[in-house]
Amino acid sequence: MTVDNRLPSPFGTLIDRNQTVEFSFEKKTISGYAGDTVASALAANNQWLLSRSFKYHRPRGVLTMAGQDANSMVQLPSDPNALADRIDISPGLKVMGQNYSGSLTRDRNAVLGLVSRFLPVAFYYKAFFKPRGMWQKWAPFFRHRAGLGRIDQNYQADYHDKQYQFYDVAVVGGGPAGLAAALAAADSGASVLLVDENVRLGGSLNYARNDAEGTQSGRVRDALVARVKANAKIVAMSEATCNGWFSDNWLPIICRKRLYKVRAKQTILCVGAIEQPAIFHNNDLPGVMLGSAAQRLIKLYAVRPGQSAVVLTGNNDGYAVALDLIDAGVEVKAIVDLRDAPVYDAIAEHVSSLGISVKVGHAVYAAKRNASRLHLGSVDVRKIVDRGHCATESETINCDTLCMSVGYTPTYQLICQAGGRLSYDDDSAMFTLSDCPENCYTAGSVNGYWHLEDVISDAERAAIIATQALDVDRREVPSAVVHQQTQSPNHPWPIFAHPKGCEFVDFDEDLQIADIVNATRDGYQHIQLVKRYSTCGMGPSQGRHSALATARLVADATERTVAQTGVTTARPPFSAEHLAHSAGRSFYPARRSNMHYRHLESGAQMLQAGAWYRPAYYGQAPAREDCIQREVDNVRNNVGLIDVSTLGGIEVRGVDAGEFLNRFYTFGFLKQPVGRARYALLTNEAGVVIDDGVACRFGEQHYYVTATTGGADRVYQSMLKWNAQWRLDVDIANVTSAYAGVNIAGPNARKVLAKLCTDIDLSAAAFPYMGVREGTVAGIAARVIRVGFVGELGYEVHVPQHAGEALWDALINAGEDCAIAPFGVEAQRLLRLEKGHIIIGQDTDAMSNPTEVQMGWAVSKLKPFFVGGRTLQELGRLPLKRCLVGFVIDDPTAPIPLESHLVVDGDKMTGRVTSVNYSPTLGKPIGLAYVPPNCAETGGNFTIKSSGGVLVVATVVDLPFYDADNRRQEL
Amino acid sequence: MDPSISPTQTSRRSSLYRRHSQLGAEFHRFGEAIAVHHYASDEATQAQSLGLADLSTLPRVGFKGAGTPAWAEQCGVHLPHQPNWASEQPDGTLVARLSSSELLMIGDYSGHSPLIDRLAAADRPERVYPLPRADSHSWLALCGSHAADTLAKVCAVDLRPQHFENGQIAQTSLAKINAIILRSDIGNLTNYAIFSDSSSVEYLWDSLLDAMAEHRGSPVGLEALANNR
Amino acid sequence: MKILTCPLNGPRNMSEFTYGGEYHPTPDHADASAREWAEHVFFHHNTAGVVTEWWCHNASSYWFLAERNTLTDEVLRTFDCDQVYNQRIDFPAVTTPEARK
Amino acid sequence: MPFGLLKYGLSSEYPAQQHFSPPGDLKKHYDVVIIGAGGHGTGIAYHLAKYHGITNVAILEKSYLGGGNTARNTAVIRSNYLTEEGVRFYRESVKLWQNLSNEFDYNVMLENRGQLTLAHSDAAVRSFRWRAEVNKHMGVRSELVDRQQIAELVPNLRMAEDARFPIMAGLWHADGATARHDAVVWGYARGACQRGVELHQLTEVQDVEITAGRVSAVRTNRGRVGCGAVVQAVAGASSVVANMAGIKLPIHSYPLQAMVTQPYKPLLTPHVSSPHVHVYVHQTSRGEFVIGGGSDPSPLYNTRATLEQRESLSAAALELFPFLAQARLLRQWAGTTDMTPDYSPIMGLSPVENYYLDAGWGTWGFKATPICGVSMAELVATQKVPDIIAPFALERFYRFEQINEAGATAASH
Repeated sequence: MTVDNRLPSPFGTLIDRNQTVEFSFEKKTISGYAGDTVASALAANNQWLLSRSFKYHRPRGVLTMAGQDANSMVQLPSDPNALADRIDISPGLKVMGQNYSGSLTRDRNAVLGLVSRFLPVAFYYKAFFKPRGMWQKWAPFFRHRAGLGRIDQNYQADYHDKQYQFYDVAVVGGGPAGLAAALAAADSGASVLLVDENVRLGGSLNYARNDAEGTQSGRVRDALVARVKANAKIVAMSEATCNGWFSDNWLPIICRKRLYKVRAKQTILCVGAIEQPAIFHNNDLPGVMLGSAAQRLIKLYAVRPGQSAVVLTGNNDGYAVALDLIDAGVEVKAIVDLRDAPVYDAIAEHVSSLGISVKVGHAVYAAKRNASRLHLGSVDVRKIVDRGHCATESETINCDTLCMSVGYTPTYQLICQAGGRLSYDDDSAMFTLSDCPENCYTAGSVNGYWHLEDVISDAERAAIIATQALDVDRREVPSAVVHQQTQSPNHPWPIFAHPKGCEFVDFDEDLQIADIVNATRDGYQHIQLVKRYSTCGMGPSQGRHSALATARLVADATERTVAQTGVTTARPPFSAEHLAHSAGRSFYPARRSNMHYRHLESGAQMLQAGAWYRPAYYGQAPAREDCIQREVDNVRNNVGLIDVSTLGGIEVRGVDAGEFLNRFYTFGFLKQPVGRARYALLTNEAGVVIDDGVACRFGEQHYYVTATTGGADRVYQSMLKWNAQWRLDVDIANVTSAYAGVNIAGPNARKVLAKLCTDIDLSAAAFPYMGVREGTVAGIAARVIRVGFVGELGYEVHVPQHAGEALWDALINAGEDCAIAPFGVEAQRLLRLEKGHIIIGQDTDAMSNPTEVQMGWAVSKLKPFFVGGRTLQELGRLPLKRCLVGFVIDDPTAPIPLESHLVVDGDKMTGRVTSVNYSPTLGKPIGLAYVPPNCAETGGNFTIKSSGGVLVVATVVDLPFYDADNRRQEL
Repeated sequence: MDPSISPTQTSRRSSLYRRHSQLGAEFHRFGEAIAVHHYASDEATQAQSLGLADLSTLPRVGFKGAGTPAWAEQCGVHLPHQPNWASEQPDGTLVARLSSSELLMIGDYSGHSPLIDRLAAADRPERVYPLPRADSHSWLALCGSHAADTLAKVCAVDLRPQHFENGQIAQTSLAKINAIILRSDIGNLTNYAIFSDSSSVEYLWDSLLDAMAEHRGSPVGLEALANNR
Repeated sequence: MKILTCPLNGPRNMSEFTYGGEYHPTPDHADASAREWAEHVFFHHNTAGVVTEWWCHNASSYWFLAERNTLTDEVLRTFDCDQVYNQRIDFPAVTTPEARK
Repeated sequence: MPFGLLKYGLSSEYPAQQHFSPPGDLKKHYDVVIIGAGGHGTGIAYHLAKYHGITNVAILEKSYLGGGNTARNTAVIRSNYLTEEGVRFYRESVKLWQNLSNEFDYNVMLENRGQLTLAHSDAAVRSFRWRAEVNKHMGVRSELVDRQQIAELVPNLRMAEDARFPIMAGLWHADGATARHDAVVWGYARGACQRGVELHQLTEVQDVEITAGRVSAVRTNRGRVGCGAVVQAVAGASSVVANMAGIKLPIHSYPLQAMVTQPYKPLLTPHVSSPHVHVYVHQTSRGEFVIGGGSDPSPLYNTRATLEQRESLSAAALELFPFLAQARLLRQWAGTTDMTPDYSPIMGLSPVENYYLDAGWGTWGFKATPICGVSMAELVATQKVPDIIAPFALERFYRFEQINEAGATAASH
């Protein structure tokens, strides 16, 4: 490749000719300059073919040079579908083409293009499924061909994070409108954020031509940018994309590796317009590009778009493009003007005086390949005889470049996300926008202003309206700007069907005119149905270049106006963003008790309960069962210690404290004596058991209620909501994290505790089971609660959170001589099972009511009201559906069932096991299971369908399994 | 100046003390409490730029209930007039008003607070309920010229000094956990006192350090804060 | 992100709050028929338009009421519950409908 | 080249076939008016016409064909539910899916890819084993699988032990499948219209006339239509439409959001779901990754997408598949889901004699489409409630009964 398309200075505002950068494309070394994009550097080396298309694998290349099309998608090592005209080159960057088999220049799958006539719109719905089951054979074939780039499955995202920002006014778009709007807004004293996705502020002023001399754009740009940079109230963020508009001006702005979440009081969208391609045979050939793409290549990157060019235009902008091409030393063979009666502006006038062949009322009917078949070689130019139809006489003009300037669509995506309405104006053949939400405005070409002065005045007006809404501006709002341009830049019908098709409406999906029209003929006439049936607009560029043509074609085919036809919904994001950006740092809170590291130091295996970490058992994983057994034995026969800091703790205080608990929980609490604890069962309004704990009455007006680890916050919030209605004279405070707690349990518990607790009489008589006391343990203020979840003599000791570790140390030391040992959640679960205590969430489910789980005793029948009470009455009238019962398995040879194994009666599922374990104490498997009421009698049998379908007979026994008369816990 | 001591010499220990020790912290007594005096030799400049201190062991207490404001005023407390503002008391104690009937009292960096001691000992009428804020909530101080930028990465409330005045309070979400953020400058040092669930303090500490890295922030001891008073 | 204005804490992102369900007066649990009670427990108006709802500001555990348009997500106003619940609610000592008959 | 396509290649003129009844006036009266032209509504019409000979039927759609949740759901088909009633119902539906393309001669591109649901806690392991046991007992292919098996099923899933939420086990559902969602409603609608059913798009029902406990007509933006019976199948709008008939429902309408990346070469075959981190991921036959999760926190009749959901879905997806960080998000959207207290549908009779309910489809409606067509059509034609939907009667809530699928539904789909 010897051709060098690089132009001399002053072309190339973005490149630094002093810095050569070498990278590779398709394993070939390519040399460019710092500031080049992959596409511009390749173009400078005359490499125009970038990738293969999605469906027919057609050669594709530069179309927009603005990162708006899928034609320029390339494969980077860990970044598939990268936009070649957006990605800067860097030393050693390895770039490959995408979506081909064989080589980019010889793609075996290109054969699909040859059979395209057999693949009509939505062809896959019409075949491949007969006879039955056939699709399962075809599916892998299509699946194999699906997708574009390849994901690097070993990729680990580098550091992406987020930041919140706040501004009075956010201006999106750094073109002439955005610059002017930012300046006008800042003049009012408002703080302004100016967001622009390009490297260099100025938008179209950086490449578009506004006068014949070609100097005005630069002059205006430099002046505006200088003022913006000098203005302290304006923060200008370049290479930043506002990637959506969300409620209340919540703007996600992506800049490098950070997602800024900006809250703006006012937003002005100066997002410009997107130039549209013309639609004719082979309009997707590399070498065929938008006029603005050629201008970007020339001005930004100093790249000559080709040797000889034809300009296809439907407006005066094409003439400006012609001038730029001439400046760049490109031979302009002809300007093909779709208009039969063009109204020239100064630039066009000037061009027409240069003696270039201008073919008014003509169209490019077809583009033809050159010898390589991969690039434009010539165009077939014909006279337009009727809208969309050409004469048969044709003229072939050789050229390697075709620039299209046939119109624009306003960049409507953000505005429509904001609730704006898109309509179509037949006079200007242009989409128009209206109904922006409060505190959100549009300005510039997005409003249909094309003349530079108009654009700037419109932007200043929008800024004043916005800042007045802030109450910081006293300026008069100028009246709406009157258009200067006399003829719309949009040609109403730059669409020319061809017998051989390949006039692409949607480049991403390889959709041709017939595909769109035939979709409507199959009955898919609503624009949304056209999209879904044909996949038009579903691709990476989300209809940026197909929405307008599609709307026109569908309107025409269904005899509706374009306005009636409309476009499909614009959804965020505005442009494709890496998931790494919206993911950012992951914030998953973790809660640890003050004793956490003591558990680790003792070799605990931790488990997660909600956000909490809890010791499951102490010892090595392989020895799990032994560890648990050892811990159980030690509690039953000696003394053990478990961290219960994660238990919820809620203070309920005030004259109505008892009344409140009476209404909130199922039990009665009014008569509960001070110094005593009482079981507290919670049901919701549907009568379902949702939590439990103990209510400790430390004073007439003071209860300390525990809740389950997972339920504490929910219970607290629910308490507050109820009392917001009841208005009882009570204060409710969640003190879960304020207390660290341990349960010291086992025959020797009292002996150990006594060493550290002298101000509480621990004798059974003075401090009976279910008693509560306040005192000190190891010199630490403590609440001591005599409860017995594990069924042994035991004390829960609750101390201030920050003293948790000290308490733990003191108890371990005090218990040293009688070999106290910590036990974990697993041992506790077995211990409580032996004692027949249920665990909410394990032994209950989304439907369990107190009667089913044999907790009727914990439900007061005498109270005027409690949450769930009325529903429980109603449920009481219905026959009981199931009962939770204790069971043992006497057959020593039977496999031990697992939790959630089914209880069956023949083929019928009649219940399930909720808890089961081998009880060292009873020497047999024990468990809890839901069984039908008729199987619930003590001594009765039922069948459990164990692993592998093995049926195991279980026998119903009374609870608890262990120490039925509670001697041990009441020791 | 107290001699350096071990953080485990008292029963009241911050859940972060192991992290402090790993960073070579020197612990001192501040009143009853033991806290980090410093990690590195001179942290004053670090604090001016961006520092994070763990004050969890220092005194603070809450009071709540309809009777609280009146009682507090009887006890000589100058109450902030509206919720989510704090006012400094003569003895250096900060009184933060979290709602019409809830107060949070925060001792200064000496570890002494006569006011808190007095109120703790005082008789309380009906409808005044103490809250164990010293244990339910950890206390971190994020200070320095980059403190607001750091918070902007983990908190959606505009806490920039020009928009969030000294003494102002935001009860909000910080790195996805609930927190009370109180702007309490130390002399001319911009400072945010952060009170959040004490069981989540290690998570929050790590999250803040991660957010601080960009501005080369690091932990600082109480000395660095006290020096600015 | 929507902004919801908490009567206690001011304007905050929606993510700081917990939705607490439709506000509707609770029928008398003792008088209501079984069907009325079932509707109270399970059914919703689910209005497409302006509804009054419970919201809780998580960081301050503060419950309040909000009027929100469920078609536009627009919040019309937020207010403290004492504007609706301004006096203590008590339940007569009688329990079930049967007990009274 | 399958024969099905030859005619297109060989005929010079495109052999267009109007799939649906062309826009026309409403008749004065229809035997059955179906409100809502989604998969359910058109499926019911199809079965009424084809199997019950009831063809004087109008499907009234306020927007466009299949434009509601049929267009917005993430096309997950499964039957690994928890309750006996639920499993029986969805199991039948999954069976019907297998033959659906051939049933109405329209390729829905059903692919049995399997579904893997991940457990990150022992509580989840218990609940998954429960589902697996119930499923197996009822002939549905579900297995509790361990970490080793998970690594074999989805080799590129992140299995790190030190992950914030380590994967402990999984529920493997071999019957899990996916299909081209739009094709379902198009196939049903075409089949119904071929048999005389009228499809009226952009026709909004604005009121329902009830006389003596019977519905006599519906009023639309295009005039009054008399009817012998009405079926409402309007998903998110269920409460609003039922309210026109004076019927109150135990439904809240919540937005459910999802998003999709650009297409990439295939690397993920099954559907992977993690209720714990609130995300599910699968790769479409086009190569796009579809990512979804839980519903929005508060009710809304609006299908806007939110940034916060984009953020949480992305973060969660990366917990499972870190390499997705390099995938580019193409589009996010939402549907309005009609959530019920027990995560089961409300089907069958209503307090109004000839007014039938097909509602409460929350996040589980798509997979049930075929069985709804069959069973609701039978109900309307015979006026007898088929056994398979009897448990889902609205009346169950008045009996304080539920068919609780909470554990089998949240964020799983």
